[in-house]
Amino acid sequence: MDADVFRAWITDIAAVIKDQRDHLTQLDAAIGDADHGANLNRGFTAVLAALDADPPATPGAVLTLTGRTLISKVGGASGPLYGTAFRRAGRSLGDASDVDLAALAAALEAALAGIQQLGAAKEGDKTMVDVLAPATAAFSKAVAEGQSAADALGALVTAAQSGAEATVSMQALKGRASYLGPRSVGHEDPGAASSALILGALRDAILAAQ
Amino acid sequence: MDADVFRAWITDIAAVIKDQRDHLTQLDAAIGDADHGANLNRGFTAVLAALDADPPATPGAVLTLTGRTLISKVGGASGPLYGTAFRRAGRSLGDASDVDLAALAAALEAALAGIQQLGAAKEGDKTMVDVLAPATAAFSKAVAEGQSAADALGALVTAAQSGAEATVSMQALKGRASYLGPRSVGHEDPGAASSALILGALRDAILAAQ
Amino acid sequence: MKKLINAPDDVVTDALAGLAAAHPSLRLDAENKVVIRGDAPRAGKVGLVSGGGSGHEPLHGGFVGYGMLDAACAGEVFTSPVPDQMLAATKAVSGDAGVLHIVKNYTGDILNFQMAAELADDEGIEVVSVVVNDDVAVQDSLYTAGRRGVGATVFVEKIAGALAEAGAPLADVAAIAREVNERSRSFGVALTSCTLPAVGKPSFELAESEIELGIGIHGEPGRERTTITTAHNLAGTVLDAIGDDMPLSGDLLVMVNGMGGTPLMELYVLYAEVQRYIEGHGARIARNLVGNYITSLDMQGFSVTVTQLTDDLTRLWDAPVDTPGLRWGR
Amino acid sequence: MKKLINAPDDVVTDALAGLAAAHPSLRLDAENKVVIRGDAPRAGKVGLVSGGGSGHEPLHGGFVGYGMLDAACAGEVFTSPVPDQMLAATKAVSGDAGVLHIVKNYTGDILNFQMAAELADDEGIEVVSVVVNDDVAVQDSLYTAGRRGVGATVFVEKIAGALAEAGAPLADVAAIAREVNERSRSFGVALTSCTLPAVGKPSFELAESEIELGIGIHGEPGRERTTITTAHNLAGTVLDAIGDDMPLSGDLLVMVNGMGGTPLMELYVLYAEVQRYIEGHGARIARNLVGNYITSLDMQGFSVTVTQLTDDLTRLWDAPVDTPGLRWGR
Ligand SMILES: Nc1ncnc2c1ncn2[C@@H]1O[C@H](COP(=O)(O)OP(=O)(O)O)[C@@H](O)[C@H]1O
Ligand SMILES: Nc1ncnc2c1ncn2[C@@H]1O[C@H](COP(=O)(O)OP(=O)(O)O)[C@@H](O)[C@H]1O
Ligand SMILES: [Mg+2]
Ligand SMILES: [Mg+2]
Ligand SMILES: [Mg+2]
Ligand SMILES: [Mg+2]
Repeated sequence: MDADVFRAWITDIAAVIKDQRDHLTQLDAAIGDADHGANLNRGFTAVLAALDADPPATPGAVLTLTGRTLISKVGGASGPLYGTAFRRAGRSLGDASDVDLAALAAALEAALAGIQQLGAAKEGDKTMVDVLAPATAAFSKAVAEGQSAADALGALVTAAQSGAEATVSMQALKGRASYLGPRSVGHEDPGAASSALILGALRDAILAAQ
Repeated sequence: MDADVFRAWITDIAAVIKDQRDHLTQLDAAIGDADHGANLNRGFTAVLAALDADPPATPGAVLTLTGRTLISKVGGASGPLYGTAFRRAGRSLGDASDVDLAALAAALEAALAGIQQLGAAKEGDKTMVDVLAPATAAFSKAVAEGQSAADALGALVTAAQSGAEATVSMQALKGRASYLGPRSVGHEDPGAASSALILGALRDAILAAQ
Repeated sequence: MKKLINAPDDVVTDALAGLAAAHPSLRLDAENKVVIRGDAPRAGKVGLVSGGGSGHEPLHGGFVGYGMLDAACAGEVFTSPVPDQMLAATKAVSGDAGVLHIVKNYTGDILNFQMAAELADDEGIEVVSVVVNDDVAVQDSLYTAGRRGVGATVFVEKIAGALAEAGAPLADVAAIAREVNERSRSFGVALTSCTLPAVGKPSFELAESEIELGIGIHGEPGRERTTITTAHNLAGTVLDAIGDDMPLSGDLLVMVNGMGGTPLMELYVLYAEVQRYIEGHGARIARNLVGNYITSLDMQGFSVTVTQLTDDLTRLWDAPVDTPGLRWGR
Repeated sequence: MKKLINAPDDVVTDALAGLAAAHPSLRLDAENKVVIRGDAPRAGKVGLVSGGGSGHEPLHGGFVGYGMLDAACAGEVFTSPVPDQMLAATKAVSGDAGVLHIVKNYTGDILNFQMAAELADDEGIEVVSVVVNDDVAVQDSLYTAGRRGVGATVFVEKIAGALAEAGAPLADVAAIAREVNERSRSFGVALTSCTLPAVGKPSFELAESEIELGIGIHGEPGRERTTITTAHNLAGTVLDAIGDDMPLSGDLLVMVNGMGGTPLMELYVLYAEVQRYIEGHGARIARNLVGNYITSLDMQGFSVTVTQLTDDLTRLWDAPVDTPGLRWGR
């Protein structure tokens, strides 16, 4: 998978976020402050512009620029968290011009580690981690077992979606939603929802390239 | 007609104003500032208290105390206007302990004169004057013709009510409603409505006493 | 209706108690609902008295203090105070140099202050009344009770207050108050109605995208209804109306005033447009106020007041003032 | 949605332009959305930087000026600013005596300020961060992101600003900021929701007689819903919650803060009840603020913040301040 695939991923993310902007904001209105959709839409719009300005040559460079741009355009909790995630993933991919599934799995592990290091959320805290942790684990396992790209990415997305759904019944222990205490139960976490969209876009971009 | 009749009049006014308070306020909301009902209710409640505190001995004293109390309790445009009206009427009745229809007619003329002197409103300006002027004229005429109390008071109230209705089609040239210009047309003037109630209470009090 | 009150009939009394409690330098005559400067009466100083219906806070009670009003009378919500209150205020601040009554041009305020002035005269206190009538939304003609007194009241109270503080005689203080009024124009816009505590529902209804142009400060309907537009266009509408009546030239004092329910953020958005318009017309905003100064209960909306400054007026505007609602220089 | 704006996406930029236009003593870095004191950087003076999401006006930009903040970063509405903005602000006010970051305790603010501090450190600027977390409506425990920073932020900015103005070193300024935070508690109540310009409808719905207890300043739902009651009872609920967490004794600094859409008249009604309660509990309100200081767009509601004063804190509170939002002593 070369830089084009990763650029396609980011482009797909920007498209699906724009499309789901109001849905994400509504999720955030229920247990947060109603800006998650606007935040990510602002961020990924800026990322597209940055990628167009001077298109990075390697997958790692694409993700690093994406992360840096998110950090300097999004704000809120999700900006530093997603920004750090993409930067760590980019760093993990190094300057290879073409990366394989194993390298991608390692990059996703690095992204998750970055988010947890910064935000200190564990699985079950009702955050994006509840999508990224199981999805990354499922993907790494599938790749280790030598499954096909389609199967491994399928496992990634399935785990991501059930992870997002699982946040509905959780009580938030991190982020703004935690202020609600028990009243946070019964709502899907907006960052979990956006993480599922981001991973869904990853599968689409890679499969489309094959 | 002695002091009791005039006290009964004031008592009837207080009752009907309390009852019509919200209606008067709604009329004022449409073309004014939504306080006419509250203003008069506050005023006549205070008047009742004042009359109870030490009951005046003469019709003139009843009306003078009523006027003074309205001036010091109502505020707004209607306070000074109605207050002056009752004071002028009281002065016109002098210290007679019993007054006849002619004296009453003269008192009403004096009240109207006081209002017009203070507020400078003419008939057609869409104010209380559009009730008080025709009603007073009709009453004086009936009394001059020697009609019975019932007939003269009937003429008073009929003229008052048609005067109030007539304000609906007028454009206000005085008071707060005048700010609306043409938009004041189509609404009954709150002060005209309260004047009609006040004169209706006068008829009821006098006839009840006979 | 959801309001932070105890009971509709107590709101004026309770709010005055809170104002006095928060500002120990003020004295409260609770019975007469009069807010008085702690050090009043000051011998030889002209006393400044204003007042009007409540619901316009900080006006008037919030402008009592050093360099501004000596006393303010609070009527019921949107109802002029009564002569007894005005007389009590006048007596409380009379330092034998006369008392100025600053009266907003509404029939009720005019009539009650007129009676109060007569009563004060009976007691040997010299009173001069100045009527504020700056609202260009009302034609001043045979067909109205005359222009309403709105935003310029704040400027009249500040500038006349500064001159009185400097020890000027009654005639001069009255003259500068009239001058400020003559050099001032205002226009107001409502995005929503307001709800009187005693009524419990909005005085008028506006649809989701409707606004009311040319409103006063009592929830009276305005001159016309139109559809909400940008802050840029609203500034244009308001300043066109003001400019049609008084040339926008030279150094101006401009207030972008909130009606009580409009956030400061929006007032600043509007101020940026107002300044752009005025500079585009070759005038200059030399001094400004942005915030809630003369309000209409919980109404969302704004008014703009423009005053043509002179060097004297600017100097008096800059003079120290220390009141709950306006404070600088000390 | 009816708002005085040009376009939802421009509201922050436009409001900052208006603030800077209205207050020429401030400088605006429009690109970074940073409001800066005109005379910054001041050599040898500790720089005070704060910031956060917009929609809380006058916080933070309205507290930039003599005796308070040196710079404020404005994020999008209810969204923490980004590290680049905070770095730009830090560099603009760094007078080689170090810079204090005053951070409200929200995950986003914490993370972004943390990254900014690292960037500033790379550039050789010493930064100390103080986190404000005074909201007793949130249990500070393993089960939350910790208490929110609300009203105490105003007090921290004023008092730390006064000490910095007096030339104290960074460590002392940071220490007093922490002391103010530790001695402060707040609790907020919403009568209505608020509407983000970019969203266009209320963040939550409240029925005609419903209120939300324990809200923050971002239209987040609060701790529980109940029915509107008297100002007297609301003051009791709020001060009970504060008193359960910090004894109400001695000399107190108390703010009765409006959420943006609540008229001053109602805030004074509430203040009277707050004072009655506090005096009834044997404490004394030595200093107070009543008005809109840390708001939530157009929300109707209020918050109460109580700080236990010391002689030092009182002296620093009384020190001159000259900002758009707070001004006295000059
Ligand atoms: N400590 C944390 N660790 C991981 N994710 C978090 C943390 N705090 C918040 N989040 C995520 O951030 C999302 C909210 O993002 P956003 O609304 O953009 O920021 P903000 O909460 O500052 O408004 C939450 O739904 C949650 O998934
Ligand atoms: N100049 C005037 N002359 C006679 N009546 C007047 C005048 N101005 C106002 N009014 C009467 O007063 C009524 C309004 O009274 P009210 O609502 O109590 O006072 P305000 O207008 O001060 O709120 C009007 O409906 C009108 O009938
Ligand atoms: Mg959010
Ligand atoms: Mg009225
Ligand atoms: Mg009235
Ligand atoms: Mg946010």
